[in-house]
Amino acid sequence: MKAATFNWLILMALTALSFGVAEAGVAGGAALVPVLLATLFKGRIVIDRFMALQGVGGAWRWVVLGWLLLVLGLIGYAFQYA
Amino acid sequence: MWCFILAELLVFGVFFLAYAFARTHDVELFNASQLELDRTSGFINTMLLISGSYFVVLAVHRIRHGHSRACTRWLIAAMACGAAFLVLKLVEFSGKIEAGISMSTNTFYMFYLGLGFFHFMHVVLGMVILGAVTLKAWRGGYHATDYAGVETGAAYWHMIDLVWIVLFPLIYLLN
Amino acid sequence: MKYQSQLVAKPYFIAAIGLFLGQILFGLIMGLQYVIGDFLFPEIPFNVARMVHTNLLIVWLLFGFMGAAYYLIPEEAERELFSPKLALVMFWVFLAAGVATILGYLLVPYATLAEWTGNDLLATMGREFLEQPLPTKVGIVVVALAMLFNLSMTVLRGRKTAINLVMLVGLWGLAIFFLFSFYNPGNLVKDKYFWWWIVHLWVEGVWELIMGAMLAFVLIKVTGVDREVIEKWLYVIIAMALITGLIGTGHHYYWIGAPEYWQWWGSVFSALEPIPFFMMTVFAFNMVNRRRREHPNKAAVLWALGTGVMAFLGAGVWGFLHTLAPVNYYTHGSQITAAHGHLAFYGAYVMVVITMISYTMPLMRGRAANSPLAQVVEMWSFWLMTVSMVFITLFLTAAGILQIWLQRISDQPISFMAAQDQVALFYWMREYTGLIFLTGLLLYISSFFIKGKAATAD
Amino acid sequence: MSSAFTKSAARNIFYGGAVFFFLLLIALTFDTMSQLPKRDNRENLSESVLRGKHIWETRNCIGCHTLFGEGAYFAPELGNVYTRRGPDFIKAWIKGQPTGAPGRRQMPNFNLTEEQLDDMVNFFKYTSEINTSNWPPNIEG
Repeated sequence: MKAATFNWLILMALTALSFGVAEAGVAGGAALVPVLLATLFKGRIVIDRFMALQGVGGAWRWVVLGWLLLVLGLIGYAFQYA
Repeated sequence: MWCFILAELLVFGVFFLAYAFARTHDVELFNASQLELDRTSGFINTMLLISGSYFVVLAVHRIRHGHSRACTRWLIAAMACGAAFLVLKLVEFSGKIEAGISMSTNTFYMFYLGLGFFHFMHVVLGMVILGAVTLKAWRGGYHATDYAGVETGAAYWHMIDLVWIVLFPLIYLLN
Repeated sequence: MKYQSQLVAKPYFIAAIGLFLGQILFGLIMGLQYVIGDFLFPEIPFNVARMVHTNLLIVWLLFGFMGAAYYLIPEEAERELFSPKLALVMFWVFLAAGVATILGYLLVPYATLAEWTGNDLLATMGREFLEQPLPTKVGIVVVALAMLFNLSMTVLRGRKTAINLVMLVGLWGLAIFFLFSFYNPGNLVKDKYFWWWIVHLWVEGVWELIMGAMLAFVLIKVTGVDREVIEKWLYVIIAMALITGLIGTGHHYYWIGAPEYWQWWGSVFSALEPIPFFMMTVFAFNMVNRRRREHPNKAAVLWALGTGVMAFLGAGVWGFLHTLAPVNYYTHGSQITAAHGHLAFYGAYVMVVITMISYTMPLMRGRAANSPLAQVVEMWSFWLMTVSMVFITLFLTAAGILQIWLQRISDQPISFMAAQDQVALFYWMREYTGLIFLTGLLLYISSFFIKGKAATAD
Repeated sequence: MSSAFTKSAARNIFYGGAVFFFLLLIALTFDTMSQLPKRDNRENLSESVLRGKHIWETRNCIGCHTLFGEGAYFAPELGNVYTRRGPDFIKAWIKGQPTGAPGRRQMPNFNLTEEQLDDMVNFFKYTSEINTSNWPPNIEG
């Protein structure tokens, strides 16, 4: 209960941070890493805490986390070497 | 449900990567078009979906303790967030349409409108699912020992949130 | 066989096999015309042979679907068919319409046929696969509606299972999307756009429901695996088929004048189209491995496994090969398409109909399974037809790659006809392989006439 | 998450997914129809072109040729034949069939009148002006 509220606040803060980075006009590689990391962290919270996949046995958690890592990794690659 | 969620994640994932790699062919166009977006609206929408997800977590938490009423209330709160998201999104889209922009305008807008609309329809579907769950919860259809339906609906709603969490920085922020 | 009325499936299946033979003979004629251009000209020009070849395919598959529906729906609904008489009457109507249409193609110039059959009132003819004269099209609608009425009444009054509901939804979809064949706007882009609502939404949409239902039905029977398990698989597979296949229609909209965003939508969704076919393969093998009984009809099990694998190869892999827009830009309208079409139709639809026939025919003839010798012959025909179809596909793929290279990619592109001359070797190899396919088919037909003591489970 | 995947869940995914994606297809179709006027050369759909399309259909040309890559693969692509060969060649070619060259592929003679030949040419001109996203890759089709 309390943990959920805490996670929610972190998600909001990370969103605000990403938004702030863009609003501040930080662009290109300087924005890429923090924004992608924030997204990764947010995704992990949703997957592990909200979807409650952490602690669930089997492949589900790793498949979903793997999806997130793969997509973000390739996005980072595509943006870095555009 | 989970294999369906995975299939959905796969579709979105392919679309995201298609965007990222299509962008490498025309970075200028993507950056220029991206600046025309309403970033604040996207930001508020992210907050709305995250909050909706949080409320759904609380709803699951409540039903686990057998509190049907409280569960129903949190589900309604989540749907309210979803509805607000849809309204904001419609305002955003209608602004673009009035400006004469369509999926055929350029590749960036094809992705912005196409992916946005695809996600939009998912939010609608998610609300239909949450609505069905809410109705059943309100009628006392779930119990502390039997709440699989709430969890399934919640999982789908979180998936929509998760997808948006990637979509928002990708299309609105990164340039 | 539990219900007397299931027997109406028998004439449907016999007609299907007969027309299948006709289809293959015309295929061989066309194959020869590819290399001996004036073969049978002017008696049977290529366009007539092709029309007969493709129309016979569609009609015999429809016969197969209908027969399958008349067999499995009463059994699933646990009651007799609403009206066996109506089903039989419709069989004769459909057969007469089909035969008359084919004779019309062969005996009368197409333009004259169009004039005689009222094409000037409502022009619907002369579009690929929809060449049928207006009365035939109307006939198809009437037959389909009568069948749907008959089957729906049966299901409504009987047990509703996943299998008979999916079968019904598939058949209803088939009938509804066929109505687009009456819409033929002068605007070529619109014409083509909605033409695909029949062709694509049939073969990569509702037909997959029919196929899934037939396969699930046979698998329940021959493996004895719990119905709950099989029906769950069925739902997941067809859900994936529609989720990917509906927007997958977009892979036909790349170069016909539709907006360019279809290149993205079509590529993304049709890249996922192999998934349901892969699941179908896994499904078939999984169920057979978990079987709780040894069914005496080994041939039917072989066909069921075969359709899983070949549908994945033909529709899934060969479809994926040329479905992405940047690839399709070069492969579109080449022999690659022909290669994919052959293996996909054989693997997905021909084989599933034969699976159904193979399982039901012995039952309708009063035995659980054919004699061991008949089954051995049938399995030989399976391997002959399947392997030769794989080689036909490989030769056409080779022809296609060479054709694309010569005509579309190389620095000095050569004309279509010049490129055709260059790939003639592959056409010859395809034609020889086609003869092996015919041998397999004849062997298959002969297996019905082999007598002997019915096989038992060992 | 512990929830078992039941048959009714699978059924709901099937019906829900089918409706969802069919609606999406309709939405995209709606958008396509609104974009077509910019691409489909409808302003040149004259009576003659329509007659040409009718001749195209009633002679079953699609049984040998392709049009925008769709049809049979026995004879050349005709969506761009107007640009490849020009009007006079097309008319002369249709009139000159069949060539009768031994062993070569043959096209029937359809005994078209001069006006019908003009309709065919106009139809091919119309098709060549449709925006097909730069397909075929080169003039050979």
